[in-house]
Amino acid sequence: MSILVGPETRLVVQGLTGREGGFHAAQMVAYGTKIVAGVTPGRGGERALDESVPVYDTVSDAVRETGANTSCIFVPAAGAADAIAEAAEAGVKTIFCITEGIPVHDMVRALASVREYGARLIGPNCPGATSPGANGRGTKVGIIPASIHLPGDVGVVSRSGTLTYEAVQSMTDAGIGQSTCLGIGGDPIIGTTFRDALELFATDTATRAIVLIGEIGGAAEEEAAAWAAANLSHLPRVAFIAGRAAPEGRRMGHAGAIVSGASGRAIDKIAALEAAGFKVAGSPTELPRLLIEAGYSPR
Amino acid sequence: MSILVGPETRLVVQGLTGREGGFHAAQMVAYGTKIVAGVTPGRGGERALDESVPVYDTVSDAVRETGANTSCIFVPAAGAADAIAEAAEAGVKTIFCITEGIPVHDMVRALASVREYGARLIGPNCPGATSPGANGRGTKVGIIPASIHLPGDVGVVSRSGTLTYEAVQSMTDAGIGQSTCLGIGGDPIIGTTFRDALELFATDTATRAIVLIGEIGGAAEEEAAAWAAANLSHLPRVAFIAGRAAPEGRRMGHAGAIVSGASGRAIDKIAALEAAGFKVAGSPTELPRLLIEAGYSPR
Amino acid sequence: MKIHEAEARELLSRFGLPVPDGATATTPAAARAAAERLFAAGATQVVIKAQVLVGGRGKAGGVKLAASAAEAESVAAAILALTIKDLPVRRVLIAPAAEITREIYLSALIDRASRGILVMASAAGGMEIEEVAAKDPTAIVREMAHPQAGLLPFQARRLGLHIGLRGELLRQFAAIATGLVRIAREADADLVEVNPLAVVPAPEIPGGERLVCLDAKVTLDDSALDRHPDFSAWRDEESEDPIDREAREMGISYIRLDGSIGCMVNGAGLAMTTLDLVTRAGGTPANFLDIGGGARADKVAAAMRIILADAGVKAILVNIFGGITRGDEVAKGLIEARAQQERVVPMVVRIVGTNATEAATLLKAAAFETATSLDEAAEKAVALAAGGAK
Amino acid sequence: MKIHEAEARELLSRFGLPVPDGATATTPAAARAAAERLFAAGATQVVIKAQVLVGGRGKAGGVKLAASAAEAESVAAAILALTIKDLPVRRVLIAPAAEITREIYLSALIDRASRGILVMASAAGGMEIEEVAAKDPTAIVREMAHPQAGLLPFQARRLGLHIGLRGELLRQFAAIATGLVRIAREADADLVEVNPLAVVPAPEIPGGERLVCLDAKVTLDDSALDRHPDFSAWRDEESEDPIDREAREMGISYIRLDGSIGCMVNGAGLAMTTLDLVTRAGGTPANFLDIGGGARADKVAAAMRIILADAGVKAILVNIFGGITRGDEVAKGLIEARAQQERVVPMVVRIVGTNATEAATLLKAAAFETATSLDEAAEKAVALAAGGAK
Repeated sequence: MSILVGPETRLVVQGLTGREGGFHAAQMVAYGTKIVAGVTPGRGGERALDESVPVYDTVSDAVRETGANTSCIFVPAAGAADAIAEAAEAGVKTIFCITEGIPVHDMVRALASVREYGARLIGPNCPGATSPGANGRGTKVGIIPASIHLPGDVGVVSRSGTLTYEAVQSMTDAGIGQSTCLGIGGDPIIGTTFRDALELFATDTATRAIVLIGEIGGAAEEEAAAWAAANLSHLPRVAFIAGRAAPEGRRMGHAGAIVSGASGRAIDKIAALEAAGFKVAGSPTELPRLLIEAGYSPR
Repeated sequence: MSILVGPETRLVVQGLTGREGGFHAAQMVAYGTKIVAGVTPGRGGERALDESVPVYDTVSDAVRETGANTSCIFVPAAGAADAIAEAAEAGVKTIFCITEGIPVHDMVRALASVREYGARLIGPNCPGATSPGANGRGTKVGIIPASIHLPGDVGVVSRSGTLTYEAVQSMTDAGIGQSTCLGIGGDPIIGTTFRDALELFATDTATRAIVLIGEIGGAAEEEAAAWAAANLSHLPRVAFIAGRAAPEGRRMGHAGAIVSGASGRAIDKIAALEAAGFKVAGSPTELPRLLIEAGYSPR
Repeated sequence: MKIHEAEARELLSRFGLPVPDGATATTPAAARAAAERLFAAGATQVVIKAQVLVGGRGKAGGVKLAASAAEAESVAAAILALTIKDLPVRRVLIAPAAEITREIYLSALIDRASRGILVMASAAGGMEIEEVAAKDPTAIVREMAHPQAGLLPFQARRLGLHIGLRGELLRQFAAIATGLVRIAREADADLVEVNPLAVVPAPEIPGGERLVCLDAKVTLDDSALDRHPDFSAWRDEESEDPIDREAREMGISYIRLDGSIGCMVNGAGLAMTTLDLVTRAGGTPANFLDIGGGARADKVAAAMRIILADAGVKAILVNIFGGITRGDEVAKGLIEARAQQERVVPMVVRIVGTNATEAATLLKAAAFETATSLDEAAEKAVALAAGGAK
Repeated sequence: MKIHEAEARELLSRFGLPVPDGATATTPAAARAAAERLFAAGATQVVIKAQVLVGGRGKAGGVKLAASAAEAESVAAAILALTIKDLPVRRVLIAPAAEITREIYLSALIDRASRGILVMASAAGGMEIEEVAAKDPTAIVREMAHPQAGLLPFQARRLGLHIGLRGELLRQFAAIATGLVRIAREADADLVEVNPLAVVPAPEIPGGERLVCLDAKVTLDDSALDRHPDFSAWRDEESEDPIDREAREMGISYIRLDGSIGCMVNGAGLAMTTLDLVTRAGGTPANFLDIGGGARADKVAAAMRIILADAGVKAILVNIFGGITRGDEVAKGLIEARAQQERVVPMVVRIVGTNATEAATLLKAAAFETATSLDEAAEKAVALAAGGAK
C-alpha cells in the first residue's frame, strides 16, 4: 500500500504536449505510472508519448473517455490555477500541481474550487509523489527522480524538492525504503499540508515510520507536530528543518520560506517537533540513523 | 407536526426595528411564534417588541446568545441578499426572506452562500409559512394573516401571496384545516421550489393532502408534477394555476410570472399536473370540493 | 428593462468587448452624415438598422445595406418611416457592413431552472436560439457560470472548443464569453446576447481572423436599476406610454390588455386569477393591475386614474384580500377617487381580510356595489360591463 | 514587491478609497513647492515623511511636521539627508497634517494558516499590529474573506461593529474594508494595510466625521507582476542593488549575507540546508543562491558572477542534486565560468543525481575539487575559506 499514488492511479497530464510535461510524462511511464490521457486545449484528437496516449481538449473529455482519477499539472503559471479548477470540476479527485510561481490569489480561488468539488490538491510548486514498487518500478506522479527510491515502509513528506531527493537518497543508500515520498510544495498557499499528509500516512497500513522535512516560514510544522503528538505515537518519526541559518525577513527562494519577526523560525519548529516525539536531524544525512534510534527497523 | 416552522422554531427577525419588521413581528408573537432575537446593525443592546426581545448587531451574535434556528428577513431590497448570506454564515438553517425586489444577481450569489452553509432559504418575495396550532394559535413566520388559518392536515404551497390567502380562506371556510401553508415566492430565483416543498410534505406525517397553487412562468410546476407522479401517489392532491388569461411576453407583476413563447404557459402546467394525478381547479374557491373529490376526508 | 441595440453596443464597449464602429441617427440627414464618416474611415458598405425593442425587424424591412452616403440617407428615411409590430421607428443605427466568414451565437442569461447564470454558445449563429434549439438541440453548448466567481476561464474555453474554435479565435472567444458574464453580473443584466458574434477577416493579427459583436441584445434587471443611475438615460421613454410611466412611478404593476373590464387587485397572483375568472365568466379584462402590498388611499386613487385612462373600460372590478393592505384604506381611496373622476363607470368592489368590516361599512355608506366571493365579483363585473351602468 | 507609501496611496485612490491630498519630492525645493500648494488649499500644517521600504522611520526621525512652506523645505532637507536602516532617503511625501479624532487599524493579507484572505481590524490604530497582538489579542477582530466573492458586506460591517463604529462611520468603514480586499484581489497584493485609518472631523457630512487612509503599506505578489505592467514603474530600482537586479532578471534567487562562503545550489530547501551545514561546520555563508530547476550552463555562469561580485567571498560551495537539472550542464557552466572569472577563489563542487558521472568526468579533467556527501562538501568549503586557496 501507499498514499495518494499507486497501482490504482489513472493519470491525466495537463500540459502533456509541452516540453516539461512531455519529458516528465515519459519518465513517469518508464517508472510504471499509468498515464491514460493528456490535455492540451485545441489539440484534442492528437496522440502523445509515441502515440501511446490520447490527447483531449478538456479535462472533462479526458475523464469521461479514460476514467482518469488523478491529474498532474505542468501548465505555465498564468494558467495553472485555472487548470486546477478545471481538473476539480471534471471530477478528478487527486490533483498534483508542479507549476511554480502561481499568483497567490489565483491559488486562493483554485483551492476554493478544489474544496467545492471534494478534490484534493497537492502543491503547487511541488515535486509530486512516488510510491516505489518492486523491480525498480512503481508509481510516480511529478518530477522526483525515480533513481533515488527503494520500496519500503517509511513515509516521507517534505516542503522541498531537491532537499527531499537528498534525504530520500540517504535513506535508500542506507537500505531504508519508502512507502510513499510526497513533496507538498514550498508556496504559502498549498492544497495538502504536513498535517494532511500525516493523516494519510496514519491510515496507511504499509507505512511504519515517518520522515518529515520542513523549513522556515509559517506554522505548518508546528500544526503537524501537535496533531502527531495526539495521533501518531505508534509510529517512529524523525524530521529535518531547513533554514536554521536563514536571516529574518527575507524570502529564502520558496515564496513561503520566510521568518517574520518571531514567527516561522527553525528553532521553534524543531522544539515543537521534538516535543511531539520527533527526532530532529542536524543534516539530512543523519535521518537514516535517527530512524533506527527512534525504534524503526527495516523489514 | 408540520414543515419548516413549528413549536421548535426559535426565530430571529432581521430588520426587527424597522416599520414592517416590527409590525409583522408583533403579529407573529401574537399568534404564538417564539421570537428570540432581532438584528439591526448598530442597535445591538436595545430591546424591541415592548422590551421583550433583545436586539443584536449581527446575526452571529443573535445565534450565539439565543440559539435562534430560523430567520425572517424584512431588510430593504438593497441589503436583503447580504442579510440572507449573513444568516446562513451565522448557522441559521431555515431562512425566510419576505423582501420584494431583490436584484436577481444578488440572489444568485446569496443562494450560493445558502448552499455553502447547508441552510435552506424560502423566498425571497414570499409571504412566509404558517403551521396553525390549537386555539387560534400556532407558529407563523412572515406576513400571512393569522385569521385565515385552521389547524388540520392539508399542506399548502404557493408562489403567490394574496392568492394563497384566498385559497386558504376558502379551505378554512369549508372546515378544511392546514398542516403548514407555505408561500415560496414569485421571483425567478428562489431558495425553495415547489418540488422541494413537496418533498418536505411527503415526509411530514401530519400532512394528508396537498394543495399546490402555481402560476405562469418557468417550469417549476412541471418539475414538481413529475416528482409528485413518482413519489406522491399516496396523497390526494389538488392544484390551481393562475394566469390562463395572461398574454405572452409580459411580466404579470411577479418578476417570475412571464410566458415566453411556448414556455411557462398555464395550459401546459395544468396538463402536467393533471397527468401527475392532481385535480386542477378553475377557481381557488373550488379547491375544497376538489380535495374531497380527490379522496381527502377531513378528520 | 430592454435596451436598444445601440445602447447594448455601448455597454459591451465599456466592458472592452469588440464592437464595430457605428452611430445612431434620428433623421435621414444625420444618417447620411454618419455614413459619410464611416465611408471615409474605410467602409465599403454600411448597414442601417431600425432601433426598436421587438424581434423580427429584419423581416419587417428594418435592416438594409447602403453602398453610398446618399443611399444611406434614402434607406434611413425609409426605415424611419416604418412601424414595426406597432412600434414606430424613431432611430436607426448605422455601422460598417462586415465581411462575415462565420456566425456564432453567444449569450449569458439568468436561468431560473438552474438558478444561476447560464452561458450558451452555438456554431449556428445568426438564427434565433429558440430556432436552433428546436432544430438541433445538440448544436447548443452550455456552461453554468460559478455563482460567486463568474465564468471560469476553462469553462469559457470549453464552450469555444466545443463549437470548433482553436488558437487565436478560441482565445478571443473565451475573453468575450467571460466578458458577457461580467457584464451580466456587474451591470445587473438578465440577458446579454451577442448574435451574431462574427468571425471577420483581420489580416493584421496572427491567425488572420477576429471576432466582433455584430448585434447585441441586453435586458437589464428592473430591480437593480437604482444602483446604475447612468442606465436611466437608456430607458426608451419616448416609446413608453404615459400611463405606463405613471404606473411605474407610483409602484403599480400595470399591463394594458384589450378587454372592457378594468381590474384593481392586490397581489400579482390574485390579480392574474381575477383576470382568469373574468375571462371564465365570459368577460374580457382591460388590464392587469396590482397595487402591491400595504397600498394607501392615494395609490388606490392613482390606480383608478390609470384604469379609467383606458377608454375601453366599461366596468371596474376591485378585488382586495386584506393582509398587509388594510381594507378600510382601500375603501377610502375608492370613495375619494370616485369623487374626483370625470368618467362614470360601473364598479363592483370585493374587500375581504384585514379591516373588511370597516371597509364594508364605508362602501355601503357610499352606495358601492359589493361582492363577497371572488367568483361572484367576477360575474357581477361581467354583467355590469355587458349591461352598462347599473 | 514592497512599494512605497506614496505608491500605496495612489493604489488606494485608484480603487476609490479616501486618501488625503499629497505629493512627493526628491529635493527640498520641490518639497517647498508641494507644501505651498497644500497650504494654499487650506492645510494648517503639513507632514513630511521619508519614503523608505523599512518600518520604524518615525523613530528614526523620518516623519516630521511643518507649519510653513519654508519650514517644510528645511524639514525635507533634513529628512532627505537621512539614512534609515542602511537605506538612504531619496524621496519624501508631503501631505496635509490631519486633525485626528481616533485611529483605527485595518488590513487585508494572505494568511497561510487559513489559506485565504484575512482581514484584521483593531480600535488600537497607530501601533504596529504585532504590538497590539502581543499586548491584547482580543483587541483584534478578524474575518476571512470569501475566496471567490471577497469580503461580504455583512463581514465588513461586523468588523466595524466589533471595533465600536456606528452609523455613517460604520458605513464608510465597511466600504473601505471591502475595498481593501478588492485591492488585494485585483492588484494581486499579499498585504494591504492602512494604519492609521483615521477618524477626522468633517462638518460637511452627516455625522460630522469621516475616515481617511493616513498611511498605507502594500506588498505586491511578485508572481503576479506580469499581469500588472503598470506596477513595474513602482519598483524602487534606485534602491535595488545591481547584483540583486541581475539575479532577478536571470531568474536566480539570491540573498546576500555577511559570511565568506559563497553557495550555489539548486532548490530552495537544499540551498537553505547548505547554509545550515556550512554554519554547523563552523563557516559563515556569504549568500543564499538557488539556480532553480533545469539550469543550463549560462545560468550557472551568471550565478558565479553574482557570487564573486561579493568581495567577502573567500570560498565557493557548489551543491547540485540533479533531477531536472543535469549535472553535466552544471559542470560545463562551472568550467566556462572559471575560464572567464577575474578573481580566483577556491571552490568545492558536489554534483549528484542526473548525469553525475558525466559531471564527475568533466570536473576531474578540469581539476576541480569535488565532494560526495553534503556534509563533506560543507566541511571542505569551510576549510578552504579558512585556509585560503588550496
